[in-house]
Amino acid sequence: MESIGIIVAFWALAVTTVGAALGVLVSRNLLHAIFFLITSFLGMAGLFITLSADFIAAAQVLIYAGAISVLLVFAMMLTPLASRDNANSLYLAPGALAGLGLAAIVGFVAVDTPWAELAGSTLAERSFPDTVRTIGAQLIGRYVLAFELASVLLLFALIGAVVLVHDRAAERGAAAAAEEAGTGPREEAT
Amino acid sequence: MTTSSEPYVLNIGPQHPSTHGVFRLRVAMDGETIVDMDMIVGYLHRSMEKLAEERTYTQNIPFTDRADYLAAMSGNLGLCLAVERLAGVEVPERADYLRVIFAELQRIASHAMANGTLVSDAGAWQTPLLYMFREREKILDLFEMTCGARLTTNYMRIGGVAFEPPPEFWPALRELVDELPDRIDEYAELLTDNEIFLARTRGVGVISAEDAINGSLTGPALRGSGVPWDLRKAEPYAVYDRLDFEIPVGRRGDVYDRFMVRLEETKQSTRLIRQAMAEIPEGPHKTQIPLALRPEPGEVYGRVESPRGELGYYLVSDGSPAPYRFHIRAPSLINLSLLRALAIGSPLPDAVVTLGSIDIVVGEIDR
Amino acid sequence: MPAGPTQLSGRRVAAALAAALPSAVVAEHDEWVEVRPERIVDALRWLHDAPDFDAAQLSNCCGVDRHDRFEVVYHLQSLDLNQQIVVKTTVADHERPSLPSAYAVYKGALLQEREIYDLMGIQFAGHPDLRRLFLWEGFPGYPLRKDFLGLGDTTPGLARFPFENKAQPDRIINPGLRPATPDPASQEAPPGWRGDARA
Amino acid sequence: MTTAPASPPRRPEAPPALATPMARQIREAPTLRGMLTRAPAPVKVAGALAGLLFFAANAAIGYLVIDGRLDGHWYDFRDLGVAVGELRVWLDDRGLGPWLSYWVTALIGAVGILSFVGGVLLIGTWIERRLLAKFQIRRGPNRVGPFGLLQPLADAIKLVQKEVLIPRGADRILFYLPPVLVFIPAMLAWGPVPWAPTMSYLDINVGLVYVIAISSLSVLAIFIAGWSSNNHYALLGAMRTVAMMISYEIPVSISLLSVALFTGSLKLSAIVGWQSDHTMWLGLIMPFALFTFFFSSTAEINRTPNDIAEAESEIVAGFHTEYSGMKAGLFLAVELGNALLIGALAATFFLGGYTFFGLEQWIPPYLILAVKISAVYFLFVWLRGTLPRFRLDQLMGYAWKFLIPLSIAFMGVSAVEASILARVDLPGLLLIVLVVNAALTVVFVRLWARVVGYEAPRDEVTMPALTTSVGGLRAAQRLRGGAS
Repeated sequence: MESIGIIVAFWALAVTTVGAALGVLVSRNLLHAIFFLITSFLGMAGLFITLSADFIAAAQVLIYAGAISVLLVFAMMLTPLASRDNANSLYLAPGALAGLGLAAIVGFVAVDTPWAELAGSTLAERSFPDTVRTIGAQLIGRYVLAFELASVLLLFALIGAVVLVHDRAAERGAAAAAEEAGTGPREEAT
Repeated sequence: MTTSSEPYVLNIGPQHPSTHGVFRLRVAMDGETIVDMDMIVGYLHRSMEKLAEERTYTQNIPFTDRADYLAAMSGNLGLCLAVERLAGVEVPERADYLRVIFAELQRIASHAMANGTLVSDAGAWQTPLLYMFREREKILDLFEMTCGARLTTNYMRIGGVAFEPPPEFWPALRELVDELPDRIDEYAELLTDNEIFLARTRGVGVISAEDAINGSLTGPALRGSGVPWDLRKAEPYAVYDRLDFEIPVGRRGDVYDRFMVRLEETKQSTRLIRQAMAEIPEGPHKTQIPLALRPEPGEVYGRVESPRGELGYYLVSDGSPAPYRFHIRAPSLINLSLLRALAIGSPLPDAVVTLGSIDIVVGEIDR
Repeated sequence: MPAGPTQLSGRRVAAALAAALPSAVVAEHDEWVEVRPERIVDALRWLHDAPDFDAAQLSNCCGVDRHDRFEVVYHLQSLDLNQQIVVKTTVADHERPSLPSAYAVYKGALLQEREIYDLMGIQFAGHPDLRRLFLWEGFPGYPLRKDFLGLGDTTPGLARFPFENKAQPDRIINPGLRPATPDPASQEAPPGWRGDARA
Repeated sequence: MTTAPASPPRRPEAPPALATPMARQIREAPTLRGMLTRAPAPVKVAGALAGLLFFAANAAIGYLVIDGRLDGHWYDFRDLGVAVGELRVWLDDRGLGPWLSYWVTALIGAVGILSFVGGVLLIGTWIERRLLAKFQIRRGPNRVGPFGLLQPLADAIKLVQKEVLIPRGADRILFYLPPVLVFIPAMLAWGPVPWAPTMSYLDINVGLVYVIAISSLSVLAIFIAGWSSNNHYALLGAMRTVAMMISYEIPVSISLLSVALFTGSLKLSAIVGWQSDHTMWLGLIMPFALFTFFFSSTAEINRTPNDIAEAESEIVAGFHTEYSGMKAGLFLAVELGNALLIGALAATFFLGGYTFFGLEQWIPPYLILAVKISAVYFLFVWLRGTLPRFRLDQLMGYAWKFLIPLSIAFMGVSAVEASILARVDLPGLLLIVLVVNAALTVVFVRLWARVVGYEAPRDEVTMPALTTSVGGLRAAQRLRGGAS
């Protein structure tokens, strides 16, 4: 078994992560929910560290806690005030079902995985292997297809977002320009 | 997905770093853009016009200090000129020269303050402001030397000026006038080539010449829009017709032009002071007038070019020692006529800079 | 004698104005021309557009209380011709004075007319935003009127501080103002700051 | 009064010396030069001797280190990291369990960082205020303690005493959190900074990613502060911060990627080691990346010219408008600490870290890093004392239209050069790369400026016209016609 420090850290982080995730569910204020979610992300990053996955942990903080949460905050600020309430919705029953299903899958995988074989001796050394190099080699080696597919998907998403926003903005801009030309409140000085 | 924004009301002031006094703007904003604006003034209202109706003309001079407290000399001068014209008082020549010197010193001090706070509004952390305060301090020292007060000078009198400047005034003034052009070039160098300052001020708060004239704008706000209008040339008072100077005129009417016009005007003021120092004659500095001056019934509209624009005094006399009506045409207030039109549709930082470039003094707005 | 050096003779302006707008001019003077109040905007617009006068700027606009009537004085100026025109108009009604607004011709009248309204109480018909400027809405009276101090029941300023006198609701702060129902305590001791503080 | 006095013009007499205590204090305020010149002779001699001794001792130890005789021994006092390492080994040998040594050394490091940052914050406040005063021709704090050095302490005591107000309608829990939350990333990011070859608290493999990740967290605290204050100014400041963070994290990350490409490692000590091995600063090789990092950092930590999140002339104090007492003090302290942190990171990534072309052999390396941090910090203060502030849209445009495309271009250049360097081993190759990059920077920036339509201001357009005749609209049109 691990040293006592790792065990303490694991349980503290696990309680933080799960507790914060529950906080997301129960908090009525949408902004509070977002901050609980960030806490949950940070707890997960800590769990990654206890697993010696330093790069994943840093990426978790950078992408989820740093970037995704800011996006969520932005989305919340831009939605109308009426929908800023984390109220009960029609999706409660299907959501609960989906959550149970997901928990079942995770539980099955956790039980089925031969953890003892996988762990090996890396944890015992209490040092972080050079994970970045390994991940990089794997991404452009064995998993290159998945990696490229994901990147193409993200590119599509990016372009799609640009197209969606661009059309609307252009329409609105043209309409506003026409309106302005019609009324002509201020004359351009020569 | 639809996104919507809710306009909200932002109270800028009465205590706010960029309102330069107790001046309040209620701004309706959509994000960072101003959609509507309302100006609320009067926090400094001291009912000068009413009070003045119970005081003699000379007793009213201190009010003019307190109206535009950054240009007290110009305020004094305007009232004295108006009363002199109303009562037919002759002014000795030396007093006229002294008036020019002090009014121009006051103009430099006031423009230094205006430009400094404008740059401060644009975000420079007070450094240009404090640099410009250096010259202002020296000028205020000169005022203190002459009349004992730095801000509310109460120096001009009906028929002249209150005191002869002390002997040490002249070398100190000479020294100041000698170093001023270099200092002004220093500020120009610090700011006119500064890309950020240009980006913040050029093309911002543009007032066309037509709008500026129709909106009763005067002073640097009008000249910044390209209209060469200066009462010192148009209707020369004191001895301005004998002195040689030029009117700086902006080209686009934006914030930057108003800034540059002020900067250039300080140079011209230096020229004026230099000439006045060279030409000043000997003689008395004041005409004796009766303590309670009783002008003939009548009315007069006397005006001077104060640092902020046309400072006018509309006086109606009914033959008594006190004015029947005492109206101050306050350039700070009237230059704000176009503020709402300028602010609507512009982002908040631009509105702040525009307000700074119009150069208000709340004491004069509220009176 | 008190006319400004660049001021146009009122008689010259009156002659031209009378030719263009026959019923507008009421009186003329060496310094100013007086215009019928209903026609004031027409007169201003004509002066603004006439090339001889070119009154492009409303330099100053203020009111004078003449006890039984109000005068409103417009100082117009032409920047190109460097000349100044003084136009006056008289509002006869001293109780509820009203006048057309010059804002239609001069944008610069916006705040000046608000100031006149605030301090003299002259209503400007057609002004886009006629509110009190320096004083608050609901301020009793118009302070620049000559009869302001003799208004009888109303006295300017705060009659009492709003939050201070919870224990004594009728405590008099302004010694010049008598309460509606005299307080016996304040009648014994003469009203005043010091006496109030002791009570 | 004659305008030409008989005697040559002289300055007005200085006013008689005032006898008030404050005037006397001003007059007799100590200056550094005064203290040095007026010190008694024995003190001068002792000071000179102490300085000489310090330098001689360092030189001697440096000689021994180079000689190899002192290698790896903790009593090389110039490297505190060695001492901590020795302590850990000693604790391990006592058989107290492997985790005790780990926790003890971690505690030492954490306490070290906290006390270092805390102390430096106090001095940094003083330095900033004094420097700004110098820029602004005033005196700055000079009353409390010698040269006013204790002024920050006095300020802190005053702030602690002040009441902490909570605005009505504020989200109470969230309102309490941010001053604490904003401190955490500011402290954590100091972890991987190497102060000497073995003196680093958290020398992790992904140090570079860690630094970026941690610094991206501070935006959350700022946003919570702005949102929970129930104040429009605070909310505006928070929204500006969030928008700015999103924009400026990208150029920072890209410019640091170039660093990683060159050095082939994300480890901060390895990055410094690369620069030390090649006796070359990365900032010289990739000037544009250095500029991008520096400029974007000013945006991320709200320093002039990008301090729009707390632009005092527009939105009063931005996100911390409603905070009072020590809570506001914490925000201000973190702002300053972040400036120092950016100094440390810029020095580590681009300016050679704790090395200075071999000088680190002779004087303590952490002193070299401290000097570099101070230099970058001085630059921050200088900017603050000089430049106006951008507008929000200008700042965004600058990031998206200028910094990001050019950063990507230079990252491509760096990738090519890094692969060449990895394959070809020529002695002067790095110098060639340096020259090529400098030329490319000039060319790219100029070309891109032309592409985005930037135009330098011309003097004859900006200066006002001068005239001697007055006029109105017609004169204005005439003048304008003549000008264009």
